[in-house]
Amino acid sequence: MPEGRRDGAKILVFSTEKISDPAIDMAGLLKLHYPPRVYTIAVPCSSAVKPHWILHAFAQGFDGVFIAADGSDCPYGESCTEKTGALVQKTHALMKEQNLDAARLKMAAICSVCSESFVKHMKSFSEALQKGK
Amino acid sequence: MARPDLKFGKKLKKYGAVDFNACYNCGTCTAVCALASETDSFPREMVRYSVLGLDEEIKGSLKPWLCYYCGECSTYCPQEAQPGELMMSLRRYLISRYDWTGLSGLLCRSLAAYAAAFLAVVAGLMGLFFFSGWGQKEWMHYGHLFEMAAIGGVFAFILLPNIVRMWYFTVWKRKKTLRMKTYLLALPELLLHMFTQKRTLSCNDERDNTLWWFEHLVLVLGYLGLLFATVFLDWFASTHPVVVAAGYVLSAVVFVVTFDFVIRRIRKRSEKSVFSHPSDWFFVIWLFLMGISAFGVRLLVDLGALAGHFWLYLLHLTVLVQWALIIVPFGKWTHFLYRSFAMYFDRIVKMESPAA
Amino acid sequence: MAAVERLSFDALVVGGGIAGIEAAINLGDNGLRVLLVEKDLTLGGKMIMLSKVFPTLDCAACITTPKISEVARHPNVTIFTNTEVKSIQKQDMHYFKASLVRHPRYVDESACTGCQLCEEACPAVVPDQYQYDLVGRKAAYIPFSIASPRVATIDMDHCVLCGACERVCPPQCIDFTQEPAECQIIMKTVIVATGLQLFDPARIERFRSGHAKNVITAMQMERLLAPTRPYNHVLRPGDGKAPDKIAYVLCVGSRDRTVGNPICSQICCMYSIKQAQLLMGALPMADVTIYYINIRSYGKGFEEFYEQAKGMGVNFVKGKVGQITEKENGNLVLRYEDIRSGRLKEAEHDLVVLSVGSLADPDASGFFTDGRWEQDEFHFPRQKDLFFNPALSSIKGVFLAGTTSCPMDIPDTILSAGAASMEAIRYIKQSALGI
Amino acid sequence: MKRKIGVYICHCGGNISDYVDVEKVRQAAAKEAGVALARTMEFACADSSQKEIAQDIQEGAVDSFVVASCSPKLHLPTFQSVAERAGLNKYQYVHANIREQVSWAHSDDKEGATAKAVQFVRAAIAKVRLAKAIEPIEIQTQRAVLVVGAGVAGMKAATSLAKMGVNVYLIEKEHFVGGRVSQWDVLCITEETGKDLVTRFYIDVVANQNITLFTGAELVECSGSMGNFTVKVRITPRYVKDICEKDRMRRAIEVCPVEVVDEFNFSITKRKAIYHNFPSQYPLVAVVDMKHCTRCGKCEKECEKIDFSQEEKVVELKVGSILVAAGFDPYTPKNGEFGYQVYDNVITLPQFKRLVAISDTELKWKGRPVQTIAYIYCVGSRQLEGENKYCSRYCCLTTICAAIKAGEKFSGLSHFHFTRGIRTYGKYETFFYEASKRGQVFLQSFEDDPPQVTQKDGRTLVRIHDILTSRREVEVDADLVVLVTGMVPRTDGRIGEILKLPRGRDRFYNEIHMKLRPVETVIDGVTIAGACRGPQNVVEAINSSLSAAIKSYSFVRRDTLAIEPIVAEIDPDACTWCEACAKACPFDAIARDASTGKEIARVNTPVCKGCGMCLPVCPANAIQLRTFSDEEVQQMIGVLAHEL
Repeated sequence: MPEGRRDGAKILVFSTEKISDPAIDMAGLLKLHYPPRVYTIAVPCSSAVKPHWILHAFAQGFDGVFIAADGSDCPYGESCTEKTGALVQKTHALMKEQNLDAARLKMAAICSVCSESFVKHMKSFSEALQKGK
Repeated sequence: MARPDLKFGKKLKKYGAVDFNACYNCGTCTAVCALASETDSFPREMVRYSVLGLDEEIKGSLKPWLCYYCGECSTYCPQEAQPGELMMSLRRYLISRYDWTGLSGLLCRSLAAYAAAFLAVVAGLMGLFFFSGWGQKEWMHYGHLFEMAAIGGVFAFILLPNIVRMWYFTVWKRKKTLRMKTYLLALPELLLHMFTQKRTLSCNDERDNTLWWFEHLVLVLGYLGLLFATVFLDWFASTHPVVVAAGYVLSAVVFVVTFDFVIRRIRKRSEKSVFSHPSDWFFVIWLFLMGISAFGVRLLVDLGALAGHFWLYLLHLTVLVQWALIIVPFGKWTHFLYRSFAMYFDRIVKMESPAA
Repeated sequence: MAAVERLSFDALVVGGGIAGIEAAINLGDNGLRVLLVEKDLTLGGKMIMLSKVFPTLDCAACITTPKISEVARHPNVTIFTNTEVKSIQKQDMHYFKASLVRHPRYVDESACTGCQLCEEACPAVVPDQYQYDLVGRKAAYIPFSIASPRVATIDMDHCVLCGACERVCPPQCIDFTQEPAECQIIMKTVIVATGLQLFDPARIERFRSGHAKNVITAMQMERLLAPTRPYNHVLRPGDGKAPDKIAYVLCVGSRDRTVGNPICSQICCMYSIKQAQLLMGALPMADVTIYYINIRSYGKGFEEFYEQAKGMGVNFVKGKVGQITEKENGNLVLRYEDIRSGRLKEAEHDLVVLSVGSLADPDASGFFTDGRWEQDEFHFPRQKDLFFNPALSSIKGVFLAGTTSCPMDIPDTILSAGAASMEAIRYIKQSALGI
Repeated sequence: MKRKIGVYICHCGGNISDYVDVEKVRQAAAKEAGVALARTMEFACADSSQKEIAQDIQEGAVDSFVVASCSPKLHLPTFQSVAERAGLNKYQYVHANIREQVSWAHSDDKEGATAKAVQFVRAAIAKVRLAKAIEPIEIQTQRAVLVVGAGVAGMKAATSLAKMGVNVYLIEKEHFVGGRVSQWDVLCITEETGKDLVTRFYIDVVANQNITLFTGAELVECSGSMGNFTVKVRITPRYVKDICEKDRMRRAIEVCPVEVVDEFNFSITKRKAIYHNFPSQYPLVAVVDMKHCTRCGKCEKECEKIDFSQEEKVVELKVGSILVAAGFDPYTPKNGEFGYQVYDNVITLPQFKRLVAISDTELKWKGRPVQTIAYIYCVGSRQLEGENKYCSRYCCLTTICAAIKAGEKFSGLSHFHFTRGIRTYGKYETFFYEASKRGQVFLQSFEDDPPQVTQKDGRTLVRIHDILTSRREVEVDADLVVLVTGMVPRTDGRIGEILKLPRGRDRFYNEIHMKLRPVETVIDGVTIAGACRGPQNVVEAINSSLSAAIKSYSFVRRDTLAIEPIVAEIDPDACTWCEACAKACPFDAIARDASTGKEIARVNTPVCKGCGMCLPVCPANAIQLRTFSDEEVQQMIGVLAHEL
């Protein structure tokens, strides 16, 4: 067992209260392990994430930001997918201006039962960020 | 291309079929049948053919004969569609289809026709009794002669042509083969099943079926023995002690076993005894009457009291004539023959099928 | 018995499953004072025992527990668990009288913190009915982690009276002197939500349930798949091996006249398909085969869910299994007619799940002692005016919620509970106006 | 004022404490600014723990608190109510999920889990430090409900609500009530006919003073929100004032020279331009169909109650909730689908049901007697190619019942059902049994191998590879082919557009959650009932209508409604009204407001759902979502980023 591991990539996850956060909860319930330096902040809807929050996270030292989006399951309507996509695009543009690697921001739809997919994303994202360091 | 014919199902009801339309094709009946196999899946297939009225398929199929009616299918049928009774009815129907005279079908469908045939025999014998002027000796002599003639005649004119027809429907139409080797190699099947009915033993519900099989086997052997003893050894006239004793034992076997069969049907003890078609009743009752009256007649002969109780011989003769002319050629007796031949034909068909 | 307690409420809801809970919340929200009575130790009924629910695949507990906590802290709802309804009678035009027996837990409910120390200390082990006998529990126990109320109970039938639990209990709340208490209730309306009873597959001998260890019921599979599952992995009970050829036998005890239940249980096709999908996730290498007569994926999103299962590789075989035989290694041979080919076949599986049907719960019929309670031919309470007022029973003022009146899935149960509560509220309003 | 934050860390009986060193977490929390006390608890949700927290608040030791335990989905409401019971605003409590997302997720890494738990608790403390008391938004409500659709579901909902003392406006697009059920005749399950059932519902509707029924009425506009909708309803007149003496109306109809297809009988018969569906469809007053009327005036001479001067009008109504029971349409087969409209003896199930209902002694189609009927199932449902992937649920049963009824009414019929597997669920299985037992034949094919309908020598032949007969080809020579058409959403979907109701994959109106909120829509205050939610039968429609009624009732039973106050807020100084937020809002909750002299965006708080979709689109960053303000989120990010 790794003692006091402090080496993995630091990831901030924006999850959504009704869809992806339950999936992340379930990953725990099913004891599906993922790197512990993944921190979540649950918001009502993935299309509510402001680009400057993401930039703030990078500025504060996060290696990566992951938006666990609602996808078509969004309780506030299907336009969520498109809007989340737009804000990610906008953020990517802003990141480019600041010379940040676009790969440090990722987004994927995580349905309310997509625990395994979440864990897979976390593992591969963490690995990719680690390599990019 | 099959075209459904709903009249067929209605017709089949006259042969005793009940409730088979309720089938929802789950296949439980086939799955619980101990005699069904991957190559011979029944009874559901037969139920389906009956629902759709696919007469040609039914006529050409030997599957109804492969069933020994243990009744498991009816016990477990979730729709209570009585597949076992349907198979029984199909056997009655097939008997009528094989019979070139059409009388089998008529008797099977109509109780009145059965009664009329029986009464005609009674009337004929009464006529002879009043007008022939025969004494006891002539009666017994001609009675014995009749037995021999009836066996030969019924076999030659009714049963043999019917078996040929059965062969035509079930073998020739399907396989068109006359390879003698196949026919010879399959022959043991015929004898085996005719004399042992061994397939019954494969039925489920072991204890009850073993007993039934044993009784049935004893009955078949007793019946054939009694036939041999009376016809060829002339039991009633014989003085040979072995023949006399054998006659007593064999006739007793016949009436004791048939008595149990009647009781089974009355009490509806097992699934196969729940439904009884008139032809079933006639079969077991007449067999019983034959056995007990033969026993009685010989007893009277041995006691030297036949002259005083000659009516018993006349009763025996009436039962015998009805048996020989009605039940044997057109009634349930034929299942004994067809079933054995079905096993034989089935073996031939399978031997001729490359897959098997 | 202790002295008889007398209480009065606007409404009595019998049964604390999802239907009863939903009805109690609806009534309480609309200002009625409700007594919710559950005979079991915990609320939640069958639903809380499930893994996930079709066709959305959301976790059953996650839908049930918020409802349970809502009802548990509802100011207008009083909850009696471990309480049996002995009789309900119409007292006059507007009131019913019910007699209840509150069975003792031998634990002071209000003091118990659910620490489970008593459970650890208890030496008596018995099969755990909440895990459908897959594993054991103690005689001093909390039904399961999300039970409500989450308090301990001493199972007196199995307790050896060693006193170990008493010694370890921090708040000293174990009390062996408790006795059943009788309770008289006066109320204006009754909602019966006693739910369904699962068919006991041991009644069909040829399926070997209870004899062959690797023949389990779908409810046991629910437990194996649930988040609060016993082995934390899907294993077959016979030898703990991870199964890789799993069979589902549908219509066990439903659509079957020979067991007296000719009707379709409505849920088995779908829960089997759901379990098959979950199994494909839990055991990616396993083959899952569903033997069916007709797949009844009739509800909203059900057909799509069925197609999804086909797409995931679940095998669907048309043909009802007729017989199951156990082999020496614990595997099972299924005999069935493959209807598509019309041929009798046999298939070997290492785990067989019997998708048992549901029956009317016999409880409901026993409550009403004045002879006006009518049943239909399947022993479900008669819905007196099916189209006009589907929730109404044969007794005016008594309403039926959920699977009490016929088998149904969870969405229909919720709707039916909604209908029963609406009718109950309306009934009280109108009788208050003297109509 | 300095905050006095209480932090309560739960062991969850080992679920957390086995993997997370809770004491370490407690110590870290205690060091945070503003933390007045930090405690660990065996079970934070236990009654005794709740009392302890409440006591801390009441004694003034704590003025805001953090609970670190299991997922907030389980116990957020529990601790919110603890706060409220103790007299604290529930938004002054923040939850940290250290079970599902920490102890369980990282049970393989205790050090990592403990460190993460510390971070989560610190982030929660950072958030609660900024937490403000927020009062729920109260809105005034109208004690009235609009029920759209006077089919059985709508009428049942209307009468139930009216009996609770609510004013109900029941609007029906047609001129007669009863919807599809009035057309069904045989309802199966019980002996009652559709007509009888509709009569009973109608009597209940007209007997109730609280119900205002509008026929020929259509919803044309809706504004406002839950508790306070303003709707406009357009009402087309009947052009007949009242019931004429019976015979005179019959004569008026007789003399009408115009004949058009009768939709009530699904076009198998004709009706006049002045008509009545059958002698007792309600209301009993006849209607003039102005689209086809030639104004010849013949009917007027027969009956003085006919009044061509009536005019269309629009009424405005104020309601607190809207209950939509708009029903369904039967699927219309495409030209040539199973011979539809190619062979003249191919009809749909609704047509067949009307044919059986209106035929007396003999079943005839186009003058020819009918003996053999072939029913082809799943037409327009469970489509392999088309877009209707769903099962229409009611058709198997209704077809079997129609066939049984036809068999009872007319002798000598043969029925062949070409199915894809019969789905008579529940008690309805007995009807399948009954039909089979009576000798009706059921055949079955695979989805990708549907039956074929052809004609040869003037005979209509239906062929199927019947999987119940080992896929053998079976052919039936049918006098009449009945296409068992499923349910589709109403082709006229204007109500959905006006109310902005979301649709599901099946294009029926969608509920919020199938199990938790099955009759509510994402539009607060609008409920759905009956077959507009998805295919269902009469009993199921009534159940859903009662469920919808109780929900609608809960919206209007009090004078005011409290709603969740987590809404978007606009900084009027920063806003420059670019419209981006209004466009992003899926609920139309943002509008332009110039009342202060400056053009800015204004949030209609009762309508706002707090989704936050407007947040990232604002170029001026002038929008904050309550409890998710920039400050709160950035503080949390900052804390999480700087691990201890």
